Amino acid sequence: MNHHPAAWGRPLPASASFDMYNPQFSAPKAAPAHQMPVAHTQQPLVTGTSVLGIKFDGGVMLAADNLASYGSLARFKDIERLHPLGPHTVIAAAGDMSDFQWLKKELNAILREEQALSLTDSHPSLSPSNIYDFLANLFYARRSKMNPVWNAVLVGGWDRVKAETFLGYVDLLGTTYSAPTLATGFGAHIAQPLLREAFEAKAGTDGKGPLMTQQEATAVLDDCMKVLFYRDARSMNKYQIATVTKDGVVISDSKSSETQWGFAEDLRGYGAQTQ
Amino acid sequence: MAAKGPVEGSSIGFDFSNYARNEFLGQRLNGLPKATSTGTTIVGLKFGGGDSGEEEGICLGADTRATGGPIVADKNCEKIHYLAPHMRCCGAGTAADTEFVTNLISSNLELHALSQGRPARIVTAMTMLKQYLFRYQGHVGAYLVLGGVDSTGAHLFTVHAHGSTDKLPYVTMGSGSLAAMAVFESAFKQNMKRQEAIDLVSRAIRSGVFNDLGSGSNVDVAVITKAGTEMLRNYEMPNERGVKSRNYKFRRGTTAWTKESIRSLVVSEDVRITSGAGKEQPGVEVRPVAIGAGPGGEEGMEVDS
Amino acid sequence: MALYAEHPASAHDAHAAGPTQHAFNPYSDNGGTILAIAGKDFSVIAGDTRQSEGYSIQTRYARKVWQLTDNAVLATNGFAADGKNFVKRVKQRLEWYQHAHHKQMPLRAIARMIQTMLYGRRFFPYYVYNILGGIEEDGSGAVYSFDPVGSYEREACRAAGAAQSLVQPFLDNQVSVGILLHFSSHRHPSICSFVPSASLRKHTIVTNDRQFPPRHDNSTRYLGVFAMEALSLALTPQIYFKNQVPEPGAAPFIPGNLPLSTVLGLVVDSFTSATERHIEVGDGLEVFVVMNKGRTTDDLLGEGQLAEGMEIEELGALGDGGERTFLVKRALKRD
Amino acid sequence: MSVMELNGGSVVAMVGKDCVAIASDLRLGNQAVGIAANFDKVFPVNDKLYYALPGLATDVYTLREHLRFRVNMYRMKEEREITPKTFTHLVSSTLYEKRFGPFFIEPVIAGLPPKTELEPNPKPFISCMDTIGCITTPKDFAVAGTAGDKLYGIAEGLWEPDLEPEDLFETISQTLLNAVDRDALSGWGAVVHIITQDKVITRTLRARMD
Amino acid sequence: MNSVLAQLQPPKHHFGDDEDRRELERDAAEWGSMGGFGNLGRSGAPSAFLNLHTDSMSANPQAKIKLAHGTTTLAFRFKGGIIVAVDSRATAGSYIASGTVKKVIEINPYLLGTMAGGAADCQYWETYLGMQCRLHELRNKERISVAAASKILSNIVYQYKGMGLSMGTMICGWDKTGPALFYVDSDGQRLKGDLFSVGSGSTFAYGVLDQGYSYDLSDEDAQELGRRSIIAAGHRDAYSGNTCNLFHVRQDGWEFIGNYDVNELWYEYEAKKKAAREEAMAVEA
Repeated sequence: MNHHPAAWGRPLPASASFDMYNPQFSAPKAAPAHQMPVAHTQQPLVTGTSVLGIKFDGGVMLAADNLASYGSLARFKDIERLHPLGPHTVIAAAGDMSDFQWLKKELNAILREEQALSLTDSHPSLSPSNIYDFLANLFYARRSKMNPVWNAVLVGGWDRVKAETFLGYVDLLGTTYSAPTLATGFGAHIAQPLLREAFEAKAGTDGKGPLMTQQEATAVLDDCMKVLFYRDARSMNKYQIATVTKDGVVISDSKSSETQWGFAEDLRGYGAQTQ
Repeated sequence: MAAKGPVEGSSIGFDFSNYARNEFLGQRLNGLPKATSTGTTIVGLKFGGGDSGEEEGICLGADTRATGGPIVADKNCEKIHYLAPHMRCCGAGTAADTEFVTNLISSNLELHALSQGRPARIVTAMTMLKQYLFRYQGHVGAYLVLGGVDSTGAHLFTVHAHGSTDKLPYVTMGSGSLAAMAVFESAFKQNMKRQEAIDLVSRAIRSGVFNDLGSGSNVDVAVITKAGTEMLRNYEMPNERGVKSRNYKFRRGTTAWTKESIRSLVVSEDVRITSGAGKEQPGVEVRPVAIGAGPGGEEGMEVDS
Repeated sequence: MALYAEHPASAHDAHAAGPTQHAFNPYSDNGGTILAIAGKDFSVIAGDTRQSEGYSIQTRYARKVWQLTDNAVLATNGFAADGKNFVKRVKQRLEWYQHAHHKQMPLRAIARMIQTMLYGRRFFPYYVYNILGGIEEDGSGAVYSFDPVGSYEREACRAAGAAQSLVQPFLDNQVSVGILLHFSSHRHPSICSFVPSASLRKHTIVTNDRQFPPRHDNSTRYLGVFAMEALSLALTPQIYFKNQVPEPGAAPFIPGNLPLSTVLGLVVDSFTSATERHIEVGDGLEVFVVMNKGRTTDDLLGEGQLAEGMEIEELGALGDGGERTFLVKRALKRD
Repeated sequence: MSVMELNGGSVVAMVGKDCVAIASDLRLGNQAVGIAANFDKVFPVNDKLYYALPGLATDVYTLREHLRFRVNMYRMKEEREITPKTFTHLVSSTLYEKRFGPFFIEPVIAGLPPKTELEPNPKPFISCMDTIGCITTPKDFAVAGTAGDKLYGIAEGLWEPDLEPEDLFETISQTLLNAVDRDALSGWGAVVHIITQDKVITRTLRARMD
Repeated sequence: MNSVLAQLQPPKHHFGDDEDRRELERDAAEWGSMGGFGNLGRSGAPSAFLNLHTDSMSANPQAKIKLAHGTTTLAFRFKGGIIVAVDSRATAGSYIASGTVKKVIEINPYLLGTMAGGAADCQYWETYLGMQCRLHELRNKERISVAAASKILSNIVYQYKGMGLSMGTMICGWDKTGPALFYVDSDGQRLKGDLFSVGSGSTFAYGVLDQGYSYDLSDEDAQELGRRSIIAAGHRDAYSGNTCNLFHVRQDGWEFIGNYDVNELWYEYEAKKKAAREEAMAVEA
């Protein structure tokens, strides 16, 4: 045994030695085709870019554009990435769209079951945090099987029992967190600073001040979606906003930002050019 | 690269004499140390002109955090470098490269100005920078925001390490560039007033400081107009450390030591003043000298022996 | 950013040997730092609240420290998803224990349980550094620290996480770890006291007489008793705080005897220092204080005990052990 | 094990009230094995200016000789002692010259600038730089070496402004000793230099030898 | 045929964690039992996975999971029994993660195990070995022999060969055959012997041991030899040090002799050497 401390804990490479007594460890036989390792999603194919979420006074808002990209190809331009679950929850997904579709199917099935139960007795309906916890467990279990659900999901909702808003993030690693403003992927770099700034402008850094109004929240989301369209090459200027309040979920029609490209006319080259 | 003698040579450029050895060491051991890289937020924008009623000008901004890996190496470093009286340059990337490249170009600009008898233009600086950086194919890791005002107006450029440049009304660079650009994209207007520009720049830097872990501490701003350059060092200081809860002054005598030597620097007339340490000198109290214990410490910095 | 392929093709280091790995990486590092300090009859467990990935702050408030029972608090650091799920599992096991035994699990038993749970994933480790703090059955404050696969040790204080190497030397100096011999605590297999042939013998812990500076007469020998009943730490007389020479004629220093106010001050200064110098530490600080039953709370709740900007709340009791847990919060820098 | 960790070693410098202190450990190792316990990494430039070179031992020698040569040339040309600030820039450009084949050294410099007519009360000066000469001039303390991050943490906790020479000695000593006690590749003794206007006090500490 | 059938089965429900279920069943059944000990999952190809994510020699210094490593241990047989001496340092990279590690694991009052390599591997499996030894006593109404105990350990780790366990341990005890000492490591090697030293500081310890070892040492001299060897290793080896724990195994079981600060002993040895030198000089003069 190599006693150097750095050598400890190091698994033997397969080629290190032939194990005479356990030949099965030394040279694994080729498995029959049906026993081959299952090919899991190793990389996403058709993807959606970032989604955003923000809390406001009396509710929560999520935003996502309508694009599903195939690599650098803007493949599908009418994809809805905001999905309502029951009366008071919305999820928004970035990442692999096929995994998202599967996820919607499974969640809808569960919701149907729950709804059936709640018809027959006083079975409580699923709160946003119930759905969020379920997703967190699911994503973590799948990553632990090395077969991730290749999405980053925001869950927004209104908890009827506690009478408060809910906003949470979960991704393919099972990482979860909550904050008054959330953004996934590229949005975490571009939109999150703007969202935090807007939120803290009213609520303060400790979050104890008054929350922004619905109009203000819409305005900041519109602004963020515009900036994302300017700077995220996988985005599109057509997006939806979902609003959850105690009155339920409203998912807006697709809309576009007003963009400005006028300054481009004044640009001349990248250096010495002036004409 | 011409071989250089052990003594000072007049050859310009880098000295590659350790290169082969270092490659070998890097392969045998595990990798080579990485130089201090500044995760940074640097920005610049053009203001004034048009119907603003103010002179055209450039406003540059930078945070003041320098990092080595996840450790903050400098809490209040200066990232807005001087190039010429009417020109400043913000640096991101490998800290030493930004420092030396701006110094080099600064002195070249000075020479250029002297030989031409007029201040160098911003494009001249940009061309010098890009030509220098292109020559090193990105290995000199300087990412720069260059701004200034010359006889042709206010100009703002970015220069990448590989030598490419951009000329835009508002730019950001560094690890916090996305956070800062979001602010610019949402709030930049053509022909802003001076104070509006300063406010927007510092807001963009704050966006980087609070959202990007590679950026932090204070906000530096520089404003350049035809009238001159104003350096607003530490324009905002939103991250000052509070008072510590406890006092950590030790009782004298807390640390145990085994040997002491005191070199008195109070010099009287008859003492021959030398600069060496650990050497017998008249008038110097000699006890076992620890400074001499190291490699060659004995000789000190003497010329003669 | 873990959503898409980790690096663009151009980002791969040309010098990296071997084929490029494109496999799914099930781990992430979410930064932050935790620490715990044991007192005579209390224990302090603290963590910052920043959760980050790469250069991004995911959230400014994510909890790293969790109340398990009345006498135990667990701090986790590393990969946040593993941490949360690990804590969930631990809590579940503790609840089962409660149902089976109608009492809360003692601290040292929780420590051993955490070891077996961590080691159960030896070949797919939880990327979590755990520090367990609380009150032992004998009423003393205790801290246990773990590596990701379950090796553990009882200590006087411990820092873990991103700024571990910044904070720990400071604690060594100010809290004094010294030489701890946990002689009869967790490491001795509980089996041996049941061995019929093994009479419980007294073992004298002889410490050397050769320490510097010469020790004070009243502490030359320390008797440790090796028995199931005596599970407390056996300590050699502590030299003093690490690397510090005591004042001539000073009273002998007994480790683990720092007053609570001093410990809280050190915790706060540790975190503000780490925030200054480590980019992944900041935003907020949460300090859990577990007190033995019957202990005075004046040095925590009394007027003027907490510095300005600190908030305190008492966490409700989970059982009837009588220990009390307080949560102290404070803001940290956000850059 | 990177090149910087081959021989081990750490240094720290601190600013006090009209004084500076610079300290280093004394270990020279070959990876895990300790080779020598008298490898002082602090060298004098002149009476009130010292510098330390932690890093690869072979480069310690080379760079020290290099700098000795350059400082002596400066002294002959200028007929005056080099100031801490000028020396810092001299070290920096010496390192940057080898930008693509660097010395594996992270120098730390500490000194008291000479009094001049323009500056009758010069502030104590410390600086440090990375392997290719990026200068940092902190107001409080500078650290480098294999125990660098440990030194940062503890120095950030212990350092206070305006320490008298004797107090500065305690603070820098405690900082160094406790930091290297958590670093496997530093230690094996330590030496501290306190530079004041009228004397330089050098003390060898009683440090852990394991 | 079964495999074909298996393929035709409807796919398993996608969520719900197998591991959860396993743990549930296990826990329900095992209250008051071995509490989950010895139930290690064995995944398909752990070695590649661990190599990628845990720190190991030079393969992946960027690995995030740093496992604690232990370092200099020694044990030798002599006429008075067995001396076991260890240091107490644990390092993760060059960071000294702990200076107070207990590297002697008391398996039962007659058996000691030492710890070098992965701290968790040693702690866990030697604790498990303690359980197995107790079961042996219950089944057979007599204490287990050191040979048998060490073989249990060696068989366990051999099952995991090549999967990344790392242990270099010495099982020391007194049984019917008298004092016995076995070296067991994670490669599956098991050796009986009179003198072993394990860990990165072992070469330094061997140096001191070899010049001072004899079967006929007195108890005091043997203890001093063990102590001196650890101090020598603690001094020279960067990954060893802090304190030395010394044990003595006799017929009636092991005894803990003491915990010694490596540093203080080193200064004392140096002072003695210096005094001896000065005395010699004085004699010469």
